[in-house]
This record gives sequence, structure tokens and C-alpha cells, in this order.
Amino acid sequence: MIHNILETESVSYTYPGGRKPALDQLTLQIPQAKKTALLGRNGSGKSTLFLQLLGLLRPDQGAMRFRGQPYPDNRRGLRAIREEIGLVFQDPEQQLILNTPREDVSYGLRNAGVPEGEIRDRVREAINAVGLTHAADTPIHALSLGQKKRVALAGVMVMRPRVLLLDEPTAYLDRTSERRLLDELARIHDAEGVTMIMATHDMNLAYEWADHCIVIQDGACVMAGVPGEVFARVAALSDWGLSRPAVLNLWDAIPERLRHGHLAPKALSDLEDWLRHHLA
Amino acid sequence: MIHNILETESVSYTYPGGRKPALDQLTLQIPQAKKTALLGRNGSGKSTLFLQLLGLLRPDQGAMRFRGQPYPDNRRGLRAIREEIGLVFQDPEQQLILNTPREDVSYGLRNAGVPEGEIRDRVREAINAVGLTHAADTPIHALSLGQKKRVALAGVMVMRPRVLLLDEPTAYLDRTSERRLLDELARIHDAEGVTMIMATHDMNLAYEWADHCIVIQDGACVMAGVPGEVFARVAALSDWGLSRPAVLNLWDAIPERLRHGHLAPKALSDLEDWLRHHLA
Amino acid sequence: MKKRKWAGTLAVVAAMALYLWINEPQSAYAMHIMEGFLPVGWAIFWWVVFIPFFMLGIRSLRKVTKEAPELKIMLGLAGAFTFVLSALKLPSVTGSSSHPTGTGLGAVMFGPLPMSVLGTIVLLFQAVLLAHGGLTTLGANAFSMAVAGPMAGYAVYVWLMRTTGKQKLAIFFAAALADLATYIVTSAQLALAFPSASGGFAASLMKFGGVFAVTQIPLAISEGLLTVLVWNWLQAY
Amino acid sequence: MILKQIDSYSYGNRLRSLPATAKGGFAASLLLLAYLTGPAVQAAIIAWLYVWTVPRAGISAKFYAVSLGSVLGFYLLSLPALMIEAIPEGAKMAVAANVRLELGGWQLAVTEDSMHLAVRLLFRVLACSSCFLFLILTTPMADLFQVLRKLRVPMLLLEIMQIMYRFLFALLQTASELYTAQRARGGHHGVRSRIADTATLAARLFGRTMSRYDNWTRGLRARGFEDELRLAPSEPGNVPAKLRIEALIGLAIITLTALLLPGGWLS
Repeated sequence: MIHNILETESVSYTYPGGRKPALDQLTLQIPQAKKTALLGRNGSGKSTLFLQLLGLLRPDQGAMRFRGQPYPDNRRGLRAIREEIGLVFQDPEQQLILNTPREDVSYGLRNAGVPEGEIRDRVREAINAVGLTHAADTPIHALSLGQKKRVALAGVMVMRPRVLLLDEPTAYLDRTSERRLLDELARIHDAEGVTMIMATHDMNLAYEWADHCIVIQDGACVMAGVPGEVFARVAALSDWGLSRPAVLNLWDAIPERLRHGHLAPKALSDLEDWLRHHLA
Repeated sequence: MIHNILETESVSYTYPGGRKPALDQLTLQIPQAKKTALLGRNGSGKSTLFLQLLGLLRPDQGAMRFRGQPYPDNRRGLRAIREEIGLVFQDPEQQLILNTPREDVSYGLRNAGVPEGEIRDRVREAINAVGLTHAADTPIHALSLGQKKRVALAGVMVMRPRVLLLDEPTAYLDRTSERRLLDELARIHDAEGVTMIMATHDMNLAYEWADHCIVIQDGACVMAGVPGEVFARVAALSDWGLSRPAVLNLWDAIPERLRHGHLAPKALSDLEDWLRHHLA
Repeated sequence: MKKRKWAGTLAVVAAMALYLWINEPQSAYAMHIMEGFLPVGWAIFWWVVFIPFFMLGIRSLRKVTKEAPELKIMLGLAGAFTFVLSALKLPSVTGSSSHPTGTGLGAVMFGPLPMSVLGTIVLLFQAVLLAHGGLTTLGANAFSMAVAGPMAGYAVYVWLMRTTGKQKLAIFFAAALADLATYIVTSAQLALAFPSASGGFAASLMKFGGVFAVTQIPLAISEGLLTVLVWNWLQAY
Repeated sequence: MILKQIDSYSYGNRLRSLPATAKGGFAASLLLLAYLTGPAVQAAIIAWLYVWTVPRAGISAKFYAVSLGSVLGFYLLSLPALMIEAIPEGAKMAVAANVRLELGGWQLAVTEDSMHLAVRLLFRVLACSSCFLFLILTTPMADLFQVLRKLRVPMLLLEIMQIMYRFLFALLQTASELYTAQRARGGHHGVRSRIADTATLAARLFGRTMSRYDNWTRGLRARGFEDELRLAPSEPGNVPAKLRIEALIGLAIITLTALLLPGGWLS
């Protein structure tokens, strides 16, 4: 049986001044230690859900549970949750607060009251892990976008969270930087068994990366399941405003007799290999 | 013979306080009425080049020509150029000025001294063309990113420019909004023969969209040619920090004997059709 | 009989207002005199007193923007920044929270006259977008917050820089005194409009001063501290 | 946040399409009457404007009540100073007091006059604020700029206001994002950390503002800005006959009442 680390039950939320709810009776479960992709168009409520999970916004209605326990309604309890759940914002400009990677990465630790000596070591380690040792004392505004995203990731990972929320982590990155960030995430997941939730509208990425998919439309969960299941629903996907992973469209175009008995490839590069071997 | 509407010759530029040149002896030609893709990693100098072409930054060295004439060095001459060359910035926030789409789209026309009656008609038409009729009087700050991008495009197109510079027009958009924007661009290109230059790091898009490609690395032009030529250089692409269009990689994976005599497909959907017909 | 009915009405309205206020805590811009609060004579009087300063401010801005039109953008951004700064909730040392005015920092950075124009626009925006303050009372509010505050802050800054040369000290007092000057002028405006029956203006000033001292003096200290910290950051930037 | 609510009502209400000059003129006339009349007429104005603002324009009654309630905050805060007289013990009371309290060496008293004042002030404040709320809840800022232009507000001021308004929401967004990020990372706990975090936020915001300055200057120039920000002229609009008649008749009745009622200006 899958254990769910986070659950929401009929959670609704409308921003002050908003005309329609950002979350509308949203019910979903996040399996522990898995990689979950949260799919939906711009404005479907993905970022709002993240702020709710972090306790930064409070649902107007509904309940949320972390490790089976209801969310606390006091500041101290929420702070404890925020030490276990880390959020990497879509735009690193939004999250980087201090002047250099070294200062910024230490921000959360200092707020949590970790002793200075330990801060120093953990910060050094976190900066090394994202490959920014040489830039640890460069002013953040002089870094490239890819580097800023890695600083943001280091600032969250240094807290050793058990759950990592990633809001469109690859948006705006060129292919090289994207690859690098994804490798870094894979390393973290494999080494530490962190539960990861990635909001994205890149279906190719979601299909390749995720163990579990949740589709959100207009603030409600319209489907959840393994990627193969979700992306098999061709007609529904277009209703949800989502495209289908290119690799699946191509796979379906290959005649049945050729692909009989083969598993659908996950990535275009897998399909390349397959074509190379099976059409030769 | 191809006529070049814009040319730069050994243009160099370093931002005040910058450590290395943003443009470094850049020489390139933009063919008239074609769709040119400007390729390069984040920070390779694409946006800087656009600001130069618009006369908003002045080269430290080198020369630029518009329709064969050297760039003017007086305000009036530059203003005349800016009425013929339109720039859609990467971030629409940067170019939206007034409160509502209707007000904002009229801004450039009013600066150019167009009579109010004509302004009203052209603005209405431009707003309809980008499909924002219903939101013409909504404050800009209440629009979504995709809508803001379309307002920015309308504000530029209403000036009827002969050259359209597009800085990462699809960045941050979901697939549906991206498709919509690209269709709009195609319509403009076909109807009015506008020269288009799109800076992008999405190689799939560039390969499918462009008639002509220019690759920029560290502020210098390292290659120019038709997309097929540029993307044939597999080793060079990775030196330039660029990926290869997925469709070409897949195409290359198909055995020579099957694709013999066929043109490489432009888009993944073309490849799908090909697979469906030729493997059956 | 009549008195009792009035007292009853007052009590009911006060209770309702208090209920709404506590349940939907609109952040308190405590020193903005609300629409309709000043007697009409005083509302006009403060407009008349305020306008000359405002015109001087406009004239100084006209001069600089004629030479460099881009400065208009800088001014607009500075105004937007001041508005947002004044929308931040600042914890005050007593545990309650209130809003900084930002006028001290603005006066030091842009000069007191330009700040009088920007401050007035900020007040107008607060009235229109936040429903704090009003149009008839804009003259009085602008005089206390956009004229008296920046002038006092700037004067203290210049004086402390000249006598001590200690910049942080000067910044602290500029910000804190800009706040305090606003508070004192507002109290005086209210006392003039509503003199005490038995003690006249002086007694009324004590009363209004006393009521608003609870929020404003801690806020002035907080704003002084905040401004010094912001200044440090800006220096490092 | 109240700002977003007011802003979103201002362009999303059912009276938005009426010309701003008409709404402004209506609110200003009523404001003047509210200022110059007594509680009875003021109560009528409050009720009439409630009808215009809540059922007619479609502003939620709860939001309207909350807005008026927050307006009353200042009134309530001043109430003690307005009503309570403090007199040293032994000094002679100048006026008759209703309530009297001895405290230390002082007598605290609430006089009849001060109670009258408080009640009159309450009605005036509510009536005037209703006028003002009607205007700001039904008229977007962009339309108010047009009114200011008709009132001959200096162009320079309008240009600066336009730029401010354009950036306000972007900067507020940035500020709220930074605040959210700070809280997500454990910031803003305790007074000391809240002041320090607020300072960091302000400084960051300043940095962002300045980088916007460069970008936006380019954007403006790209679209032909030379020395003046040319604003759009106002769009013509009409007040439906029914509303115009109701407004004019209402104003006439209130003016006549103010003139003729016992205690009015002419009586």
C-alpha cells in the first residue's frame, strides 16, 4: 500500500479580490518518497496549492494533512512544517533574499536557530552540491538564471526537507541548464528519498520524470494516476488544456505490429534508440 | 539574390560596468520578408542585439544598416526607424505603459501623431486581431501573462512595422497560449510580408518556424544559414550550447534505406504522419 | 431622554464598527484624517496652507524633468516604491503593527520638495485605492505627512550631518522625526478643529496627542530602525 | 488585500461604464451637501448612496460595511479625545457634565456638548465617506485620471501618477512574493527578525525598482517616448435617462430640504 505524506480534502481558496476560486474543492494525495508531477495550465491553481501546503495561505474550507496529522493552526506548528517542506519558487528572483549565494543559503538555517559553526559547514556543502563553489561569494545579481535557480535549490536543500515542492523548475532555462538541474534533482531524490512534487506544464518532462501524475483544472483535481494512465487519455488531455508527450504521439504512429510486445519509451532519446534497433 | 533589410558589421558593445562585451565584433545580415531565428544560450547577446537594432543602445564600434542605409545618429532619424521596426520584449511588463489594452495599444500611434479617429479604428482592429476584444477595458495588471504578451504584440503591430523583433515570445507560456501566439504571427507574416526575427533557445520551435537561422555565441555570430544546414552540424551545436531539434535526432535514427529520397520532416507532427504512412 | 437615545446610538455604532474593524483588520493608517472629519472651514484652511508648498514642489520637478524627461519615470517609480513601503506592516516595539510613512527616507534621497509632491500622490492613492483618508482632508493630511514630515526629517538630517557627521544617526533621526512631526502636526490639526470646551486648544492637543502617541511613538522608533537597516543594505548594494 | 478588492470592484462593477465626470460630479455635489447639512439629511444621503453602491453597482454589502467600518476606525480612535474633558480637581467646570469620574487629581467628564459633537460628527463622517466610497468603488483609477485632467491638474503630475499606478501592482506583487519567500524560509518571527526582514525586503524591492527603471525606459523609448507621456483621451459615454433623472431629482430634493427644513439655511 502506498503511504501518502500529504493529503488535501475539499480544499477551497479564493484570493482576496479574486472573482473565482483559485482552489475549488481540491482533494488529492501525494505518495511518500515518489516523484509527483502536478499538471495544469497557467493559472490552474498549482502555485496556490504549494502556498497552501506550506501553510502560507489558509484554506477557506477543507482540511489538509501532513503525515496523517491535520495541519496545525498555530504559528509554531506551521513553522515546524515549513522546516520539513521546502519550496523552490518558479522565479529565483522571488526567493533569493540576501546578497551572495553563501549568505542567502544560510538564511533559513539562521532563522531556524542552527549554531553558526554548523551553518558554515552545511552551507558550504549545499553550495558544493549544486556546483557553485567558485561562485559562492559572487553577488547574486551577477549570476546567470541557471545559477540563480541552483542557489535557490541549495537554499532549500540545506534545510534537509523531507518534501520538496518545485514550481516550474525548468521554466526559462536553456536545454543545457535544464539538464543540469534535473540531474541534480535526480541525485537528491536517489540519495535522500525526498518526496518531490513538481508543478509543470511541460508534458514531455512530466512523462519522463514523474512516478505519479496529478492533473489540476480550474483549482480542482480532475485526474490522478501513473503517467502512462494519465497520458493514455488523449481526448481528456485536450479538454484539460494539456498537450500529450511528443514521444507518445510518435509511438502511437508506429504500426502496432512493430511495437507489439514493447513498452512505450519514456523519452525521445529512448525512442531514438528503439528506432535505431528495431527498424534496422 | 536575397535582399538584406538589416545588416550589422563588426558591432561591439559592452554594458556600462560590464566585464565582458555583450556583442563582440558581430557581423550578420537579416534577409527581407523572411522569418529569421536568432539562436543562442541565455546571455549570448540576443536581447542586446535587438536593442541595438532599435537604436536604443549605440554600438561602441562597428556599423549597422537599415535598407542599405547607415543608421542615423540623430533622434529624429532613430524615431523614424523605430516606427518601421517593432520590438516585442521578452517581458511584456517592460513595454506596457498605459492602463488598459485599449489605452496602451493606442500609445505608439499617439506618439506618431496619428489623428484620434484613425487611432480608434486601428486600435480596435489590432485588439480584435489578438483576440482580446472582451478584455479591451480590463486593467493590464489584471490580465494573465499570455494576454499581456498579446497586448504587447498588438501595441507593436498596430504601428504596421516592416520588421518585427520578437524576444523569446513563447517563454513562460503554456502550450495552448504558445500555439495561439504562433498562429497569430503566421497570420501577420503571410498577410503583410513583415520581416520577422525571433530570438529563442527553443530549437524545436526555431527549426519548425524559421526560414533562416543565425547562431550567436558570446556576442559573435558563429553561423548563419537555412535551418537544415545549421542543424546538420551536430558537433558544433553542442559547442554552441544548443540542443538539436528532437525531430532531426529521431529522423537520423531511422535507417537510411527507409528515409532515402524523403525530405526531413520539420515538426514532430510531420514525423508522426510520415511514420504512419511509411512504416505501415 | 434625548441624550440617552444619542448615547445609545453611539454605543451601538461604536460596537458595530469595532466589531468590523477587529474581524477584518484593515491595516491601520492611523494618521490619515478621514473624509468629512474636519469642519469645512478647517478643511479649506489646510488646503490653502498646503498648496504653496505643493506648487514649489511641482516647480522644482518641472525644472529637472525638462532637462531629463526620463526622470519622470524615476519619480513615478520612487512614488510607487514609497506607496508599497507604506503598505508594509511594520512591527512596532510594543507588539502592535502599523505602517511606516517612508517620508523621511524619501526626503533624504530625493529632497524635501520633490518628496512633498510624491508624498501627496501617495496619499491620494491611499485614499482612492485603500479608502484611507479622503479628498476634502487631503490638504490637511498632505500638509502633515508630505510637507511637515519630510521638511522636519530633512532638516534634522542636514543638521546632524553637519554637526556630528554620523550618517546612521542622522538617518535614524530623520526617519523617526519625520514620523513624529507628522504625528504632532496631525494632533495639532485636530486640536485646532476640535478645541476642548474647558481647556481650549492646548488641552485638546494633549488629548489628541495622548491618544495617538500610543501607536505613533513606537512606530517612529521602529521606522527609524528600519530606515537605518534599509540604508545599510542600499550602501552595500 | 483591500487594495485589490477596491481595484477589482472599480472596473468590474455595473456602473463602470458611466462617464467618470458624471459620477465625480454627482459624488462631489452630495459631498458638499453632506458637509453643509445636519444628521437627518446626512442619513438620507447615506441610505441613498447605499442603494447606488450596493444593489445598483453590485458591490458586496459585506465589503461595503467593512470599508465603512474601517473608515470609522479613525473616528473611534479619536472619540475619547473628542468626548472626554479632563479638569484638575477643584477647578470649576465650565459646562454641565453628564458623566463624571474622579481619577487621581483629575476629574474626567463627558459633557452634553461633546456628545452632540460626536453624534453630529458620526453622521457627517459616514455621509462624506459614503460619497467618497461610491466614487472609488465604481470608477477605475484610469477614469479618475481623465477627471483630474479635466480639472486642469498639471500634466507633469498626471504623468507621474500614471507611471506610479502602472508600477504599483508589479511592485506590490514583488513585495508580496518576497514576503512569502521569507516566511517560507522561516523569516518574520519575533520583533527583531520582523524589522530586519522588512528592511531586507525594502532594500531588495528598491533594487528591483531600479532595474525596472532601465528596462522600462527602453520599453518607453521603443514605443516612441520622447519627452511627454501622452495619455489616452476619455471615451465618450452616456448616463441612462432613468439614472440621470433619479440623480437630478434626488439632488434637488436634498438641496430643497436643506434650505427649507426647520433648522435649514433659510428657516
